[in-house]
Amino acid sequence: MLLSVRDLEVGYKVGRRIIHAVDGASFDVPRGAIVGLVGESGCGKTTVARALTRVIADNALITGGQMVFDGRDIAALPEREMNRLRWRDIAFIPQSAMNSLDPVYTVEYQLNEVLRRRGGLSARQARMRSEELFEMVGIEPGRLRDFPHQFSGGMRQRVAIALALALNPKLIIADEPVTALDVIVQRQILDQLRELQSQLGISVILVTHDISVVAYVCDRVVVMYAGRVAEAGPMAATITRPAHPYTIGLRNAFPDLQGAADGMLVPIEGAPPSLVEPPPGCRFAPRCPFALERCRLEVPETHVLADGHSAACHRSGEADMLRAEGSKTQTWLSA
Amino acid sequence: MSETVIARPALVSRLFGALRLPINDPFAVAGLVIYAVFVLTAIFADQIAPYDPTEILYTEEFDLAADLRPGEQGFVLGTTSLGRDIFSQIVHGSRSALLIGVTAAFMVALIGSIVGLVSGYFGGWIDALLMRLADIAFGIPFLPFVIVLAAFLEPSIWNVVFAMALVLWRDTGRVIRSQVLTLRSRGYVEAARVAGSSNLKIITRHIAPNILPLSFLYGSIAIGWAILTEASISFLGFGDPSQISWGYMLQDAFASQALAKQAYYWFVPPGICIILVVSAGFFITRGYENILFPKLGR
Amino acid sequence: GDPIRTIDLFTRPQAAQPQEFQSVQLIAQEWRKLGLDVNVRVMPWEQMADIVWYQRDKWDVTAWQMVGRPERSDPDEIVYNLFHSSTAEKGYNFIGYSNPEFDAVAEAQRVEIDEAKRKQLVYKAQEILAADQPNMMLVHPKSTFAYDKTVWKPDSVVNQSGIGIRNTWTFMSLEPLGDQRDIIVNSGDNVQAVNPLYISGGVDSWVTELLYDRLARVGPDGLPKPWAAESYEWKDDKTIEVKLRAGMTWHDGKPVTVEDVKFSFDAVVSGEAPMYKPFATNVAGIDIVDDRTLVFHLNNPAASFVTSSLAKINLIPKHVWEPVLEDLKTKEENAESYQEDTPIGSGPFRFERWLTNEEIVLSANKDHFNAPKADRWILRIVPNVEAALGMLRSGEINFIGEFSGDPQVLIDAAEADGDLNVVSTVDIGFRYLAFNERRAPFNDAAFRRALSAAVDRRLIVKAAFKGFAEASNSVVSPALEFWHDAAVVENFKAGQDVAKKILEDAGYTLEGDRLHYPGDQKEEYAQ
Amino acid sequence: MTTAGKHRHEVFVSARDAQLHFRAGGALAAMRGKSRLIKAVDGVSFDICRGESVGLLGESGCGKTSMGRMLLKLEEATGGAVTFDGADLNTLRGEALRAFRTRAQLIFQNPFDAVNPRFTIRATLAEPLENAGVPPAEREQRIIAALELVRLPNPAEFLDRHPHQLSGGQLQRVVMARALILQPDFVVADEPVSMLDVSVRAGVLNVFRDVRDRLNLTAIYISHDLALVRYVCERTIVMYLGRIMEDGPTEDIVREPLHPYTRALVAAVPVPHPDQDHAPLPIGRGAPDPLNPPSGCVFRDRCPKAHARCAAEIPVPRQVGTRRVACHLYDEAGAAAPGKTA
Amino acid sequence: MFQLKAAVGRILQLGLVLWAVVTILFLMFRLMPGNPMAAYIDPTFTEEQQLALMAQFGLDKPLWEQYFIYLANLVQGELGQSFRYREPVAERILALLPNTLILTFTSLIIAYVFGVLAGAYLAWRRGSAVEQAAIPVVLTTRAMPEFWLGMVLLAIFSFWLGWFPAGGTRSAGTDHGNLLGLYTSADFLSHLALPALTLAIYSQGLPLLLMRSNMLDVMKEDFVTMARIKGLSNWTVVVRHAARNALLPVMTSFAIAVGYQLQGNVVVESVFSWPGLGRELVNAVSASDYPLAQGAFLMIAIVVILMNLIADLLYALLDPRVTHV
Ligand SMILES: Nc1ncnc2c1ncn2[C@@H]1O[C@H](COP(=O)(O)OP(=O)(O)OP(=O)(O)O)[C@@H](O)[C@H]1O
Ligand SMILES: Nc1ncnc2c1ncn2[C@@H]1O[C@H](COP(=O)(O)OP(=O)(O)OP(=O)(O)O)[C@@H](O)[C@H]1O
Ligand SMILES: NC(=[NH2+])NCCC[C@H](N)C(=O)O
Ligand SMILES: [Mg+2]
Ligand SMILES: [Mg+2]
Repeated sequence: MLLSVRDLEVGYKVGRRIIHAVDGASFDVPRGAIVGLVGESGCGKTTVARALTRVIADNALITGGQMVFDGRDIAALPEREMNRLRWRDIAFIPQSAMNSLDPVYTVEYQLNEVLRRRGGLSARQARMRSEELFEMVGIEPGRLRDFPHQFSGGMRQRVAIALALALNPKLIIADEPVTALDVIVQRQILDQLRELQSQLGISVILVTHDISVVAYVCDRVVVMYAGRVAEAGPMAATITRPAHPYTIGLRNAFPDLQGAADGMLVPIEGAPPSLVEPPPGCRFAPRCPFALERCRLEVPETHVLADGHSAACHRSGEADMLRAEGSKTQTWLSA
Repeated sequence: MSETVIARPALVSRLFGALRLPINDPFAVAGLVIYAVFVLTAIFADQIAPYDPTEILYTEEFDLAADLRPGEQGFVLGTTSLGRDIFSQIVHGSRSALLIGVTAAFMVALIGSIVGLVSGYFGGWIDALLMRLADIAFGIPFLPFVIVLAAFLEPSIWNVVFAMALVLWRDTGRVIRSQVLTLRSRGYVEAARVAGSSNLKIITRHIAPNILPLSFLYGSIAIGWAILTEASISFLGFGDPSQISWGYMLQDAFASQALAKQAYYWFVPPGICIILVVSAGFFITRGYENILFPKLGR
Repeated sequence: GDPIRTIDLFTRPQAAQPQEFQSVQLIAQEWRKLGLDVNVRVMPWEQMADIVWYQRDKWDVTAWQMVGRPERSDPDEIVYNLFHSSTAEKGYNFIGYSNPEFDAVAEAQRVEIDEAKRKQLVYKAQEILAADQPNMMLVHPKSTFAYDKTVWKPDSVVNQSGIGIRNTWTFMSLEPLGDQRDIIVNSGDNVQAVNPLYISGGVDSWVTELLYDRLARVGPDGLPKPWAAESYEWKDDKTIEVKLRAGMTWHDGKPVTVEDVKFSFDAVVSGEAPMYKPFATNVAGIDIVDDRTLVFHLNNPAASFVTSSLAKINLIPKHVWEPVLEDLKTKEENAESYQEDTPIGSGPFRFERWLTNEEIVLSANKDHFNAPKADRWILRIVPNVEAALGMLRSGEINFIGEFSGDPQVLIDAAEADGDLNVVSTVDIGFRYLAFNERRAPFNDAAFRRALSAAVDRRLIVKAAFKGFAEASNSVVSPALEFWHDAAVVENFKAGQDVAKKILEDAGYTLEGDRLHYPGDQKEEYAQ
Repeated sequence: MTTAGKHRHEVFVSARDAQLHFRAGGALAAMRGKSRLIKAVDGVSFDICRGESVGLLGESGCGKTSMGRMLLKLEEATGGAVTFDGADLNTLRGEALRAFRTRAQLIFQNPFDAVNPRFTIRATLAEPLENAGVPPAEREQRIIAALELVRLPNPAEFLDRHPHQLSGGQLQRVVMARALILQPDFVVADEPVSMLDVSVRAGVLNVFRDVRDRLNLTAIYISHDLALVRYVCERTIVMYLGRIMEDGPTEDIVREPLHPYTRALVAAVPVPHPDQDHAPLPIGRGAPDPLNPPSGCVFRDRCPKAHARCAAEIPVPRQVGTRRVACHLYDEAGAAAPGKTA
Repeated sequence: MFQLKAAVGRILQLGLVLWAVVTILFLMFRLMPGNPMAAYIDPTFTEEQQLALMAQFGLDKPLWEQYFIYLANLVQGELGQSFRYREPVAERILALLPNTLILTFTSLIIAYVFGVLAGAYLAWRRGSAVEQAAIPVVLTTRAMPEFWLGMVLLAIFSFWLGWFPAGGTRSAGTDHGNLLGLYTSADFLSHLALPALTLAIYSQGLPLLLMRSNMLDVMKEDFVTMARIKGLSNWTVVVRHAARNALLPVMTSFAIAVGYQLQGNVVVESVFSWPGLGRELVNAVSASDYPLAQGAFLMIAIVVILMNLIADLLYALLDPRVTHV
């Protein structure tokens, strides 16, 4: 395992209240794998991703848990040590590359900055590496001197990838890197990411809310719901044989171009719970058609279903039944 | 009217809500309190001030009551070199300040908002025309303009207001226009058009409420400008001596060499009053500082 | 009759003229007690002049001032120009005063060369004016100046009668006590022009008087004395012979000749110097007798000729100005618009440098027959009085040439400082309120007398001038001891009751709080 | 001309060589002849029959929104003609325009932006009623009815709430209710679910389908997500840089896209299955530049099959089987019938 | 190419604004009731003399003709003759402009250097006691009438402490050769100190508050967060990324502030006897010297307009995102 997150807790202070954005999340990232982090908006994906860099919002606080990266707990690392780790070992690709590139410097400057200040490269080496990186992500090195605004959205995202790859990190965290893009550009970027990742053997955490994207590129998937991990496992197994009702529901709500033409989409009624005062038991219980009394009272433990596949559901033992019932539209409408 | 079944909050609190007054900010509260004190002073000036501020006073010995120090002969803040009661002038000065400040603020905010709304909402040649006018107004240096006006018209505190109305709508107008431009493409404005609402209705119901805080903001900045400008104009000798203002008092003090006479009691209080009232405006607007300093600093 | 309309009373702004402004406030306050509605209108002098001079039937009362210039040491200019009916339409008699009896006296004193007789005529004129009160005379202010007595020897300061210590005599005679040998004088106003053919701002004349010589100069005693002229002599009441001083040179080294002198007087009447022209129009011709002697022929006898012409016309070098004037004749501009780069005169100081709105530097002309003892004369423009005082104390200036502030402050400062000397002098000039005699009720002498009597001048002296003025009832200043008729001042009775009595006697009535015209007189000028 | 409509074949909305060009750079730039033209919609023609629902598909910036706004007369067409129920939109004024405004409605992409945050739900929904002159007494009842129509449970509870007190899904239903409250004939939905969470999207889409059928609406559904379009519309128009590339029954397009662009588009859509095609896209990199579109076929610079003709000649849409395709590959009618080029 | 054309367009537009300002000015001064030269004609003048004087200033012609003559002269850089000084207005203005500019620029440079540094510092120390105390102080400096501040500084530093001279640009009678010699002399600098300080104190609030709030905004931007995630040093993040971006609008506000300051100088020039354009304008206005007042006003307007243009250009220059003027 390159990274093991255990019981991570991150809160935001807003006035006198605390938003428990991540509340005991645990998952693993194997070496050389792409791990998809999926979940509804506001479930804490970005919060987890940022917590891994320890560059978090002013009002955020990591209140508990470990993040063991390459044998060291990031959560407990002194700031100096952590800073050494940043970008050299853990790089980040943000959702909107436009805003993540400094508009007043050329991309070359921004690559140089990382390569020379953080990578210790000489000016010559940095230039060569920049050109190499640009070729890797498929942009003409001649455009290094351009400013960010002179690139199209897709190209900017590629620049961001080049930046992330600059120091050969062990882990790249990509926070919704394709959400703002078109299907065609999205596909191209994903292809690129996949290709580079397999070439360089890097691990990637890919944050997204799109199961299709996960299905397209990921090796493993972590499904989050309201600050917790609902289900995690190998991608194929998790998508074809989901064990958590939320994952099942999500699957139903997703249109499928290859599916039957008259297939019905099924929504999960209701909305995610408040993170200020989350419900006591399973956080999905209020929207879950399978919820029992127990679900509303007890926090479910994580049950291992198969090798590397686990779900946090009291009824994960009945996974087959859940899947069967869950594929029926009627199940979800009555909830 | 089934729509009006639920009770509406009182008008005042709704207005405050609409202006998004930053009442949590201690500075803003301080500013509001200062305003309140001055407004009350202005309203009750006649009751508070012991003398007419322009009346030439005599001492008990029938000498001119000039250059008396605070406390002497019962003059709280002393008297001017021309034998007027400083305290009464300060009190009455709040009237001019209020009058100039509020009307200037009102004019600047009103004209600027209307220009901004019309220009931004309708676009096209109306916009082009109004913005060219704004460019011209930007080309007119304000203080010299006021000086010229003041020299042409009879000396009066209204010159400042008039000049501000003629020139200073430009800042408000531009900012509000750009705000309106973004508002105009907001979904709900578009939605109102699709729903068949008239332009007037869209402007008044959907757009204007959103720029109200901006208007208010520019209005309160204008209060400061107006008071400072009036003071400068007075200082340069283009003021109206029959209408006592703090600026006039300062001018009077300096012209009468209050500095050399060490008559601090004379030139410090009006200075402080100006600073208080002007900074009160700033304090209130501090709550809006992001609107106050958009990307270009004017 | 009708109630008297609201009277407009003009004054200049307080910033420019604090004493005038204060006086007007006081006067308005007193007049209101008579039942008049008074509206004080404040305007800059230029605007005021526009109305008063050019819209002569459009105003009621205005505060006004005659400044004390050396040539006004002769009473003629004031007595004649201000009040003779011939100047009522266009000239200086903008108040429209017309009194045949006065006209006769004014004309007579002009041509009377016998001083004793002339004195009687001038006295008579003052009496008529006192009775008519065409103006409400307020005060002769005292000009207050100061200098640093550690820099300048106090003995060397000359106090010119009616002018004060800031005068050409002082600047020539100031004697340095230490290393500081530059006279540094302040002025609040900018210098407009340094031009011997243009009467421009008051400050400008300080400069021109130092740069240019005249045939005569008004002396410290207020009487003219020969200057560039070694002597002059009346041959008859229309002929005067002038002998030029020997050995004078222009600042460029060329000698001053009788040709230059004749040229100077001709230049003035050439039409290129409209402001100076009136001072030389009486000259019918100038004969050059020899290279030191000239004879002036006058059109009319003129008692004031020496003071107002010989002591007024600047001597200018023909070799410099002749080509200039020739050139100007072909142009729209006249000599008043012509500014020499380096003005050349023959006076006690030479022109060095002029920095716009900042300073003018003159250096002593050691070759002059009355060479100054100081090295340089530097005029600093300091619009801020407070700063001027500060500068005097810090040595940035060492002679207060103009002090528009409170004189008492100057005296207090001198006391506190110890290094300063303050000198106050009663001025030839005076402050007054001009009544527009063209308009009722000001055409009524009784009404004017009442208004004038309503204000005790001591109030003005004390309250507006802080005591730095002499109460006045005559256009001839007590500084001109010889001409001044003290009786008209002493006999002047003032007070509210006096005023009310006059009004009552003249038939004015008080209805309610409002003063009404006598009889069935109608208000003609109500707006 | 065939349109695969199951309803009456009565043309309801139609565009003839419609254009919508924008000047970038403002009025002054235009005066100096310095402005640049953005051809957001550049000569499109189609007919939509009554009751039909058509998907408008294409990548970002291709002119979908512009097209929708033009059909609703929110923008005046700068060329060509758009007709609505036989009336030319360009000449619609006054009373006719008001009537049109009640008949044609827009459902917005971002529900949080589409309602005035200061207005209660009641006020939001009352606005169109007010404009249409519905007497106050009737309004409440119609508001409730509209909210019921979009299946908002317990509508009365929401009336006095402000938008921020509603979830995205609820708010989108309110937006839909506002569009439907005047019982329009024609609705343009501009990416109505793209701002919503996956789990609530389906609900809104279902309501949309349901309402459309119940009210027999003619609908245009704008999206760049083919999967969503397929869920809602039987016919799809594919646009690229302001032009129509392909137009035909959705199922046919999904199964067998004809135009090279459509083909790339279909191939690029990821599906929620572990085993899917990872083959590289048959399309060049780079993005369309609306300011400098290529000559001839606007797609040619990215088209894998581009040939000389594509640069020279703008392809005209031709009928190919059930579809109309604008591509030089299909120039000789039938030469490249479906199947042969797949 | 495009840039050039756009710039030309911008300048044309500028010309239009300038023409409008000129016209407004002309009308403003000419439509005044009364004879514009009243103050300069002595009542003793004969009719011919008066007419000659009017003719000299072109006042005898009909208004529209005067207007076109005025415009034609303006185009040639002719501003006419001052009534009061009887000398070409342009000459006077050119003599005074350097003083005004140097005062303006010095004070603004001080204000901006201080304001930017302090603003960045306050943004960095956001929420601290220092910041809490500093903001009201800064706001107060902007609320002080400049002349009042000037008089107080004058009293303290000149009259009381005697550290600085009380007015003018140099000691009486000193000659520094050329302008450069003057402006670099200690004498000049000591005279410049107080007026520049007065203006600087008044002006520093804008760059300070602007910088501070920009910094706060920029610090929230993604690229700053990214710079942190990149593990760059605090200095690099704050200075190279945050401050650099926050500085852009502050820089352009400098140009605009020059324009604004120029008009504010009027008052300070009077307090410190500074021979500048502002004081001349006030004098001219109160002396009804229309040609001069018009000229001075126009000159200030030109600088204001020019500075607005420079602000735009500067923005385009400094911000790579803005590709055209
Ligand atoms: N700086 C902050 N202050 C307060 N609350 C925050 C802050 N940032 C995030 N939150 C809240 O924390 C929760 C988790 O946010 P986060 O951004 O991690 O979600 P996400 O899963 O990334 O959502 P999305 O898909 O919308 O990006 C949300 O409820 C959000 O509102
Ligand atoms: N008001 C406008 N002024 C100038 N250009 C515009 C305007 N509206 C749209 N455009 C331009 O027209 C083109 C088409 O835009 P449009 O919004 O119609 O695309 P879209 O297909 O809806 O894109 P998206 O999927 O991003 O919503 C774009 O290049 C856009 O920048
Ligand atoms: N401040 C002035 N300009 N005063 C002018 C006074 C005018 C008057 N004619 C005189 O010569 O005395
Ligand atoms: Mg996120
Ligand atoms: Mg769109």
